[in-house]
Amino acid sequence: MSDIHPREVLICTIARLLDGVRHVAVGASSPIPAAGAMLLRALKERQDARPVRISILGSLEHNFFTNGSAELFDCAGQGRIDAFFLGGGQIDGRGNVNLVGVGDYPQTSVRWPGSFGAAYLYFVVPRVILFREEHTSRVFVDKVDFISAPGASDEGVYRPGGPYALLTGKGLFSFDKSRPGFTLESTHPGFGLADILESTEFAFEHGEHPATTALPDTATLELLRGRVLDELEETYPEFAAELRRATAR
Amino acid sequence: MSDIHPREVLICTIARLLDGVRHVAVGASSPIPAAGAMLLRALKERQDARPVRISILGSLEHNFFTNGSAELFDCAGQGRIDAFFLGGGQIDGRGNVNLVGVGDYPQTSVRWPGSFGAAYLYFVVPRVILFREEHTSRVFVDKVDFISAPGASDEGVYRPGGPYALLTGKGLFSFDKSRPGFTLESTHPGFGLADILESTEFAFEHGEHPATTALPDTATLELLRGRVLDELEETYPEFAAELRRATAR
Amino acid sequence: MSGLRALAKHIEPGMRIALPVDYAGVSMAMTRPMIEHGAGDLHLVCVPTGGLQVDQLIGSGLVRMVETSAVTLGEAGGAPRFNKAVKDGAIELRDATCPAIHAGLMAAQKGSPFMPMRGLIGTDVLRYRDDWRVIDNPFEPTGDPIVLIPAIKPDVAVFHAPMADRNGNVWIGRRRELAAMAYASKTTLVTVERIVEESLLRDEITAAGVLPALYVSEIAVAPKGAWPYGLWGEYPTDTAEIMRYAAAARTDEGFANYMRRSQPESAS
Amino acid sequence: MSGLRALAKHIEPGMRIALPVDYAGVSMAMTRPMIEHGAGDLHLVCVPTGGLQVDQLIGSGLVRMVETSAVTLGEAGGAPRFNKAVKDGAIELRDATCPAIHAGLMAAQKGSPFMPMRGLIGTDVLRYRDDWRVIDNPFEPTGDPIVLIPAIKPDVAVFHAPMADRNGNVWIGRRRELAAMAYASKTTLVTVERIVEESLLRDEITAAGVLPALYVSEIAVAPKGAWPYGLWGEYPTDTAEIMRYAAAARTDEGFANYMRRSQPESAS
Repeated sequence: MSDIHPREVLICTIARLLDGVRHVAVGASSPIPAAGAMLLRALKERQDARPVRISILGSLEHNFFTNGSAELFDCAGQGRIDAFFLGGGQIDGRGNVNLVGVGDYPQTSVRWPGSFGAAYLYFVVPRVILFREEHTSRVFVDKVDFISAPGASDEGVYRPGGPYALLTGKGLFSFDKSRPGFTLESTHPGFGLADILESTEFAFEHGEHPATTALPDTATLELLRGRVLDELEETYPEFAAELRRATAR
Repeated sequence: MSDIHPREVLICTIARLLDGVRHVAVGASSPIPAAGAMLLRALKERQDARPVRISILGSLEHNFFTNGSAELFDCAGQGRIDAFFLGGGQIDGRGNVNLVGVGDYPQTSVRWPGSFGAAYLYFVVPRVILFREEHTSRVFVDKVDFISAPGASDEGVYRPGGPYALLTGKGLFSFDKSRPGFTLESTHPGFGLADILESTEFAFEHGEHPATTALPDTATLELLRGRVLDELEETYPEFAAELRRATAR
Repeated sequence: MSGLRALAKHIEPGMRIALPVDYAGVSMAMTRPMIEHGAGDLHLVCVPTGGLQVDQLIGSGLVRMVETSAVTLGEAGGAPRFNKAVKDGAIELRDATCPAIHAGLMAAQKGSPFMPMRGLIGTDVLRYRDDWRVIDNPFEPTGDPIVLIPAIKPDVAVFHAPMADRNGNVWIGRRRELAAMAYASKTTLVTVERIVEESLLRDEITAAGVLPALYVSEIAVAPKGAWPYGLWGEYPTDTAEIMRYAAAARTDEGFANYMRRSQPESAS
Repeated sequence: MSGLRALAKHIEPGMRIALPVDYAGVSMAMTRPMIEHGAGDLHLVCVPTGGLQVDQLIGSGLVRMVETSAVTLGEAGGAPRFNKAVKDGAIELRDATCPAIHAGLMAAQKGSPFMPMRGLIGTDVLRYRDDWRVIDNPFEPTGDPIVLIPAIKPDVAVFHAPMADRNGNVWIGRRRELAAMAYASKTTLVTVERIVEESLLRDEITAAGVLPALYVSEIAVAPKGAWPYGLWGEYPTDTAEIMRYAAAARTDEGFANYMRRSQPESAS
């Protein structure tokens, strides 16, 4: 088999972060989170463990919902969604996420699409995985310009959910809601602490020599390159084909 | 044609009370209100006037709803239902309706089914027609034992709807919400003011010589005995057959 | 797929059980298994009214509280065991009005603690509900009282539907109160007329009427499982049988005899 | 049945217009008739997000305010006319979050002045919405802040669906946000792929996916009426065309050229 592709590291890390969930929802245009969820489902099936349910928004094939676009939020409010993914144009060290824009609201100089469901789902889904492949100080800022959803809430605020981890193209962080803040858990192959410090504006905790992100074993990799990419193809044909090409060498 | 049947008077009176509505909802087991609504619809069709929509609860044929049993109430809340019918184990002179029971709640000595949707619909449907064929002082009491729904509300209470008329087997009353109270408008053939006074516990306004309830003309009666009974048969076969027998002599 | 007895085992003493209205798909097939299972002290939530099943569960002594907008046998008249239990003070009552039951379930569906509702002000329905609240609508500068209905979160919902597929998706058609019950409930037990082989979600036409497996805990097949109630598009109500019950259940002995003798057609 | 122009005439300057999300049935066929009709100063409500249609209406100068959870062209990137209008301060924004839009429509559906909603506390979404309120949940003895979303009552809802029958019933399948929009709106304008002869309510299987005629003001036939968006069960999204738009609409001239030249397939 060829070397492990950086995106395969991300997909396998996501599968690990999702371990134990019964139902994970994946937003539209999120091939890596979708692949991670599909990998976990395949692994659980192989172990004959409790099955994992995946809802992929905007996919007909993986759309279990029959009550319109409100159902995802209802379902989350009922506690039936264990994990979800959030990105962000900006993410700061308190876990605040900005999906709206750069500069002074409302007349932001850069405008992103908007907050979507983040201002709700971040509060009620227990295991929200922040995922952003681009790891630059433009994204990981000291303080977001607009809080689409806060990483932590004051005491007394209904908040069963929140950030669980932050996964980027360079490393993996855990979130401590008591501070609140991030701790660097590991760096991906090819990156070290210095790379992370340089490309992260916000402060975070870290050991002196952070571990390298765990890599998948051969069996897991085979599952990913076989069944999971086949499944993924349905919803993300271009992404699946590209990853196939990149790992076929 | 045979003489006008007392129930035909009721049906024709209901059609008259409904004049001008776009959408009337009829509860389950209410053949006379349903027939009145169907008669109005037929009359409007004959005049080429704006069509009348009828929703009959519990009927598959006349069920326009596709969102479960909540839809009727949503529809009323949206202002899309112009008229509805309410009965009552007890009805008092302030238009209060009791659908729960006789005696001290909760351990009532006589228990009726319950308030159904009355505690909502009476508030939001503009033209609620109180209809109870049995006209006795047992039904038309001075003060109901339990207010399932009040005839009038204090100022400041959201109350676009309320009672419009009270139709019984003996007469027709209008409702004045400023007092609040009923006024006898007419008595049906065979009944006079004395009959009404004797069988009504609550006080009501009335002229010295109340009119007789208007009777349908021949054309209306033909429409009722023909097309309307045909339509009614689908939902209320026994009622339709009985009325047909009674008017066929 | 499971058997009716396996379904009944989900019900524990003291639980809050949601049951649908007459015409929406009552799982009458589950009534006897529930009675035989014997978990009592139940808090029934009728969505939004109750009938034969509620009356039989009350008559069998399993019910502590009934939360409902009405209990009736329809054309067959009042519900005799319910009426007697009320008169005897044998059950607690939470008299409601249909849209308030729907509002409570909707609050649970939305993960909200309550839903506001118009109407109700000045009724004795509201007066006797100390679990409801009245606030002033904060969007109106002058006083505008409005009732808040707290979320109704049943432990178990039980209903009957025409069909389910092998993945556990249940076809409920336009009886969306069944979905509302399932969304709001921790556990949902469903009996169906039949299991179909093709996925009900695969075809958009059938998918429109599906309660997804995500909300369904267990399914059992029970042909004519709503009998003597009807099931839309399947079979009509057996009014004569309900009349027979109504007459029999007027007395304790008559009720006991009826429950001993009369069995659903499919089981006889 | 009516023509597209007749539908557009329902729209008057200053109205609040509800439009569905990309994948739920956008009536792209109505975009040009709306622009030609010219009623401006519109307040768009995206249910719950907007895309191509919203961008084109903004680009055509018809929009005063956008109430939305997002505006995006999906894979084709940001919505260029929207982004420019935001930068120029040419439109007012009511940034929301998806379930808040749904909550506002649900309040209108229920005839309630507001709906409560979890989340939102501490967000800038809430901070900039002075039309929302925060109260203490009256069911909790200790402080428990919760947001109330006021009813959203659009003047007009516009969407596209696969089919309607001669009675005006529209089949929306499981895209129930379309029903929510119609329930909440005074006027509902629908374009469909085709008219079917049999009643959609007659058969319980199709009835489950029907928006009843009661909520539908006018219907026009527009084959491929969602193009370049797709329509579930009918045709896929024409991503290349949306990409073409995204590239063209980066400049004022490019947008004007695109709108002049590019026409829906069915009209070309």
